[in-house]
Amino acid sequence: MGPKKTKAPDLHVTIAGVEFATPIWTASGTAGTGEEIERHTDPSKLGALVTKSVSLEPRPGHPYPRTCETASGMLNCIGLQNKGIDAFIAEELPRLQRMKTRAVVNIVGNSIDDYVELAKRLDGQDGVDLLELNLSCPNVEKGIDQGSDPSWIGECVAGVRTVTKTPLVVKLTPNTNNIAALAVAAEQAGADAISAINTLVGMAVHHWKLSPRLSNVTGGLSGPAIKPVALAAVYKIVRAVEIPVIGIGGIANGLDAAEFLIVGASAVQVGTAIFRSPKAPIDIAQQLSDYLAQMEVESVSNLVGRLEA
Amino acid sequence: MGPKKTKAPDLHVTIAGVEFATPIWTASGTAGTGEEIERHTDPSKLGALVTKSVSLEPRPGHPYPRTCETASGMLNCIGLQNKGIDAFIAEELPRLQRMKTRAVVNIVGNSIDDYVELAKRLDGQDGVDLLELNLSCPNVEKGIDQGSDPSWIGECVAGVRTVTKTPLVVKLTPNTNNIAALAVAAEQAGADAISAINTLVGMAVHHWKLSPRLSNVTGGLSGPAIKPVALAAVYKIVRAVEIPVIGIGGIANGLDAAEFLIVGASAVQVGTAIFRSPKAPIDIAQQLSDYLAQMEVESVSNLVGRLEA
Amino acid sequence: MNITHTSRLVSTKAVGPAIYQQRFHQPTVARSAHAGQFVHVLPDGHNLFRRALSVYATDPDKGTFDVLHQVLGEGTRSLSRLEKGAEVDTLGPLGNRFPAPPKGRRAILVGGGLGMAPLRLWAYELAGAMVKRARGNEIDRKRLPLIMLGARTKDLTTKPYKLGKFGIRVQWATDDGSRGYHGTIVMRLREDVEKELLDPERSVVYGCGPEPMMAALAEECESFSIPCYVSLERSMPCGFGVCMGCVVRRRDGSAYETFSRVCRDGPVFNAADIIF
Amino acid sequence: MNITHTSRLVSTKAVGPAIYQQRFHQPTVARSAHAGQFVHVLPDGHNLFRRALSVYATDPDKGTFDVLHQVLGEGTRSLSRLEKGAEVDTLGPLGNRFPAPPKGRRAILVGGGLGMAPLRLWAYELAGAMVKRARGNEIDRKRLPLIMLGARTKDLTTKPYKLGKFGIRVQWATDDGSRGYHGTIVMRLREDVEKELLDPERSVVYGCGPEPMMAALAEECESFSIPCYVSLERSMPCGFGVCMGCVVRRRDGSAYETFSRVCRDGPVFNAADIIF
Ligand SMILES: Cc1cc2nc3c(=O)[nH]c(=O)nc-3n(C[C@H](O)[C@H](O)[C@H](O)COP(=O)(O)OP(=O)(O)OC[C@H]3O[C@@H](n4cnc5c(N)ncnc54)[C@H](O)[C@@H]3O)c2cc1C
Ligand SMILES: Cc1cc2nc3c(=O)[nH]c(=O)nc-3n(C[C@H](O)[C@H](O)[C@H](O)COP(=O)(O)OP(=O)(O)OC[C@H]3O[C@@H](n4cnc5c(N)ncnc54)[C@H](O)[C@@H]3O)c2cc1C
Ligand SMILES: Cc1cc2nc3c(=O)[nH]c(=O)nc-3n(C[C@H](O)[C@H](O)[C@H](O)COP(=O)(O)O)c2cc1C
Ligand SMILES: Cc1cc2nc3c(=O)[nH]c(=O)nc-3n(C[C@H](O)[C@H](O)[C@H](O)COP(=O)(O)O)c2cc1C
Ligand code: FES
Ligand code: FES
Repeated sequence: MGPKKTKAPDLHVTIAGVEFATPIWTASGTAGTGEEIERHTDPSKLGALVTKSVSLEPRPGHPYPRTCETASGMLNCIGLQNKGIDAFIAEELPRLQRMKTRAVVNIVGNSIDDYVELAKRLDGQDGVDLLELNLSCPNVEKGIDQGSDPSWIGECVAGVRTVTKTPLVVKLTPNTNNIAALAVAAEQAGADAISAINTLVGMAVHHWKLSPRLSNVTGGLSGPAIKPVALAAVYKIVRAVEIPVIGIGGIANGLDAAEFLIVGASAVQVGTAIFRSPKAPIDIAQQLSDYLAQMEVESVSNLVGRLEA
Repeated sequence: MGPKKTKAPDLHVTIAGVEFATPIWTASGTAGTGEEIERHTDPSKLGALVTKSVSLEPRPGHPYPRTCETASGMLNCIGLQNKGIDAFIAEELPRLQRMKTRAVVNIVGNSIDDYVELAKRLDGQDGVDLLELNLSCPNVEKGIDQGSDPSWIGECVAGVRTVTKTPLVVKLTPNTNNIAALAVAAEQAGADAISAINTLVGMAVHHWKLSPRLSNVTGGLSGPAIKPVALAAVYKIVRAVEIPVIGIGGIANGLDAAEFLIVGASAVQVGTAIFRSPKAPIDIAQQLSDYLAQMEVESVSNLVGRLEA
Repeated sequence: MNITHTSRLVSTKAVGPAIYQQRFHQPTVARSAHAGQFVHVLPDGHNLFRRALSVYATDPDKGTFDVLHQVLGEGTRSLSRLEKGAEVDTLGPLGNRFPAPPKGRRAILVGGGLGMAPLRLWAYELAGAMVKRARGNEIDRKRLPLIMLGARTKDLTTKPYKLGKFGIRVQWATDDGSRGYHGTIVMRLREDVEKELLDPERSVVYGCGPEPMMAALAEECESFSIPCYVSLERSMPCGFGVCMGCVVRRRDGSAYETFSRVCRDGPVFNAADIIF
Repeated sequence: MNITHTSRLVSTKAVGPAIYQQRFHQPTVARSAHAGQFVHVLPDGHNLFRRALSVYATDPDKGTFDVLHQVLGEGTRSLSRLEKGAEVDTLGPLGNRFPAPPKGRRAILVGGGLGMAPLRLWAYELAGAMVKRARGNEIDRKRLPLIMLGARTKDLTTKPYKLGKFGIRVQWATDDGSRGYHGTIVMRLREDVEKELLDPERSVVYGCGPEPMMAALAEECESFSIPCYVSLERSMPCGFGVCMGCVVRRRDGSAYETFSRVCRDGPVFNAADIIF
């Protein structure tokens, strides 16, 4: 007689018609375009790899210092350093096509035209399972203003919708009084899913030097500190829309991930936690699996939205 | 020859024509109406005592559980439990008048009429050095919606302005895309100072029980986790208005307080840190004094706005 | 009154599975704390909140007080690992006290799990006062407080500290019958009343333990018209009355006073005044 | 390649004021790490980020590597307090290596403060390779690497670990003249060139130390046309190239490549390629 056999919980999820091995994805800007993740881990164990935001033109980003530690969190003002869509398609897409994981390509622009053009270029490209629209970057000039205006979001998503068949995920900002309204605007314009949250606007100061700690003065706050804000955002969004929601913010272990799923997220993205370890998303998927086994939940989709409120 | 004599730095600040012994005040809702602070510390060492929000009618608040710990922060959904303005004037004001500290009375309402009525009742009352308008409570129904609408803020402040001569501090919410615009609206309507920030909307979940950790599901996030958000808010507000700004959010020691002053706050309020110790604001004032001495800054007002950005 | 103190750890004794009795040197607390009151301990730099622990024993002469706690999470764990001599930031003593038994009534102390802690000090204080009043004469042992404790199983039962010298009896109930009565301690109390081993008219109950147990105890006492005081537990951000986090619903509440603060108006309440 | 490891602390030696040499058992790192590379250490559960520490020494046979660090903040403090046998989560080895000296050039290793750490391993590797190439014959000592170290004052100078066996010389400069040359080590380098004690055409400089010192060193080397490689320090959230936080400005940058990542494209750069 061997040890009691228990079937491992089923971690598969389907979002916008696409199946993912696990609901634990990387978050944009925290796993590059996959090169390092591939070098140091087994990418086939990831739910999906979400690439760093790519823009039409290459961007240099902001000078050093670009990050700083805060209480249970960090600030960043990377400033969207990226090689631009042409180099992305030429140099990065081939790897994403080869990699044994789902790829979500995240795009960022200054205007609706930019988003439309980016989506056009990527439409029909192999290896792009979903397109994530970063409408929420605190480190670009009008990132927050546009991204907190429901009608701008509606227009932008509608514009992109006409030029691509790839399912669209719209990534929202928490720097707003009504994130649910933003989600509704995106849904009505044809988004297939919502992801939330991007970073909160924050700042840190050198008290001895009397200077900001970031070259760009303010930056985006991420990490465990913002988990409560992210959970509340997901809670509000899932009550306002029908499309799936992908939770992001401060997820550092499998129980954190479970909390987002319980509130109603269909999948989650792990950002800052990757900086502690390239294996973080894979470890988190395993912890989630252990949690499901303890809870005697057979499939992760049975956990989604189970909040008793 | 004795030890070298060094004069202690001068901590006095003047806001809206009122002089305060130190720039370290308590934050509303975290020091009651002074009874406990008076029992356990020396209130004359406080810059000011800001009282828990008082409303027209008594309010019971939300059921237990009302608080929970988060990474470097806490959530609360107290729900503004308070005895109402009549009992406040009858039972609490006498103590505030007797106490040897400045008193800032914080008021909250459901509508502009409520704020006007509350201000009327308090106008000319002894012992009210400043009036703080809580236009930003995440735990009342329309708290965030109204409080993130510049025109509503303008109307509310203008209304209150006509019925009282007491200087007005307007307390703003960080749950917005543009806190500076809210501050400008308040200033134009006659506010004498801005205080920021109130709590961020957040939520926490019991992963074993599948239930929210707060009775009211969502609550307000405070503590060190939100300090970066608060610093960025103050940074933006001081650039938008001429009136003094009072910084609030995650201040736990003298260096935290210094950072807010460097960014441009004229004073700060200490909230969650008081829960660790009734003496927190007094300890923080001492640490700030030590810091000023080390920096060879003679008067705290010389630190205000010294950010080199 | 200054309630901010530094307490020095004198000793840590494991008295059960993950259950520790810890002694701290802090003369002010040692001299002023009474049964029902608690200290609010800052386990270490990383916890935002303090942890509330009932005062379990005091030695005013030596300037020490004891707590009894079970390792549940990070706070109690780091407390249990402190090295002898470590200094801990404590607030206290905080909260109200158990009220004296009404005339002619014997104190029945009903506890579950670690709820035993404040009851043990209460028994000690009551017995001590009896001895003092007796001025060297024999005390009436039938009027000594009776302690009734419940636990899940025998392994989790911990003998209350140093009550033997007064001859105070402890009655047990365990869910699995491995020690004492087979069932809950509230069931045992009911049976004792029904069997007339315990006279409701000459008893007053003091309870401390998990909330569902306190609710059951209060209901039982009400049905027998036994006065019942319970000590409640809440998550306590401040412990000294300013945060309004630790509330319990009142039976007689006005609009504002629907909720009382457990840290300041309690932790001990007349069960008739609150709604579980 | 798996870069996630558990390293076990073998020993901690205080080698200066708040300066510690710590040895860890981790065979993969011990065998694969080279001079210039670093390990990224998670000091304990409460720090969000890891701390980067250069590999100071390796013993591939015993499976150990050493780091040398100064207690600055919470991270290095908790590291220095670890007990022998403690297990530490480390990533590594990370980053590139010092490039070999161009033919006919002697390695001049210029360090400030803890910048000595990677230089010491580099000297050890270079000298070891010379000994190996000599196959038992005497080595040409004038071609051994020369180490030039700067510090504020004598108390802060720490002798590089185990270089004596090769006869590698260490020259010092202190700001107050308490040890060696009175002035900065970059000033000393300049004087040595001017006095023709050091031939720019037959030297290559490797630097590691505070950024202003590296900038001065690069400028001096440029003026003498000495090839110069510097190892840079940055706050490093990830250390393996994904966060884009640890950047340095490039001289030849395209729009996108204005900035290079120090953790991945460095930490060692040709000084001619970057802008301080
Ligand atoms: C007045 C009072 C007296 C108490 N006396 C004792 C005692 O003598 N011995 C003892 O072992 N325990 C006692 N408790 C309960 C004790 O405070 C908690 O077990 C302890 O705070 C758990 O902390 P933790 O960090 O180990 O666990 P965690 O689970 O990590 O605590 C997380 C948070 O929840 C709160 N919390 C968790 N469980 C409880 C609980 N049951 N009651 C209240 N708050 C809780 C903690 O304060 C903390 O804020 C008392 C509680 C109160 C209110
Ligand atoms: C490639 C590389 C190799 C290094 N090698 C060594 C070494 O061998 N010995 C040694 O003593 N130090 C070395 N450092 C510097 C070392 O990483 C910092 O001194 C250390 O992180 C300070 O951490 P702390 O928690 O003690 O200090 P804190 O001041 O609390 O650190 C706060 C934050 O700032 C960062 N930080 C602070 N100072 C520096 C700095 N000078 N450089 C980069 N980041 C900093 C920390 O990583 C952390 O994120 C190296 C740095 C790099 C990038
Ligand atoms: C260093 C850094 C860079 C980021 N870059 C991007 C980006 O390019 N595009 C984007 O949509 N989000 C970006 N983000 C936001 C994350 O994807 C994520 O929304 C946020 O960090 C919250 O998740 P976390 O707390 O798990 O990190 C970045 C975050 C960090 C920390
Ligand atoms: C338990 C609790 C109750 C609060 N009640 C009020 C309130 O009644 N009115 C108000 O304006 N702000 C209230 N606040 C917000 C604080 O005044 C302060 O703006 C916020 O907590 C941020 O500061 P901190 O991080 O120092 O706590 C409350 C905060 C807490 C934690
Ligand atoms: S714990 Fe704060 S009021 Fe009771
Ligand atoms: S530290 Fe993250 S890219 Fe270098």
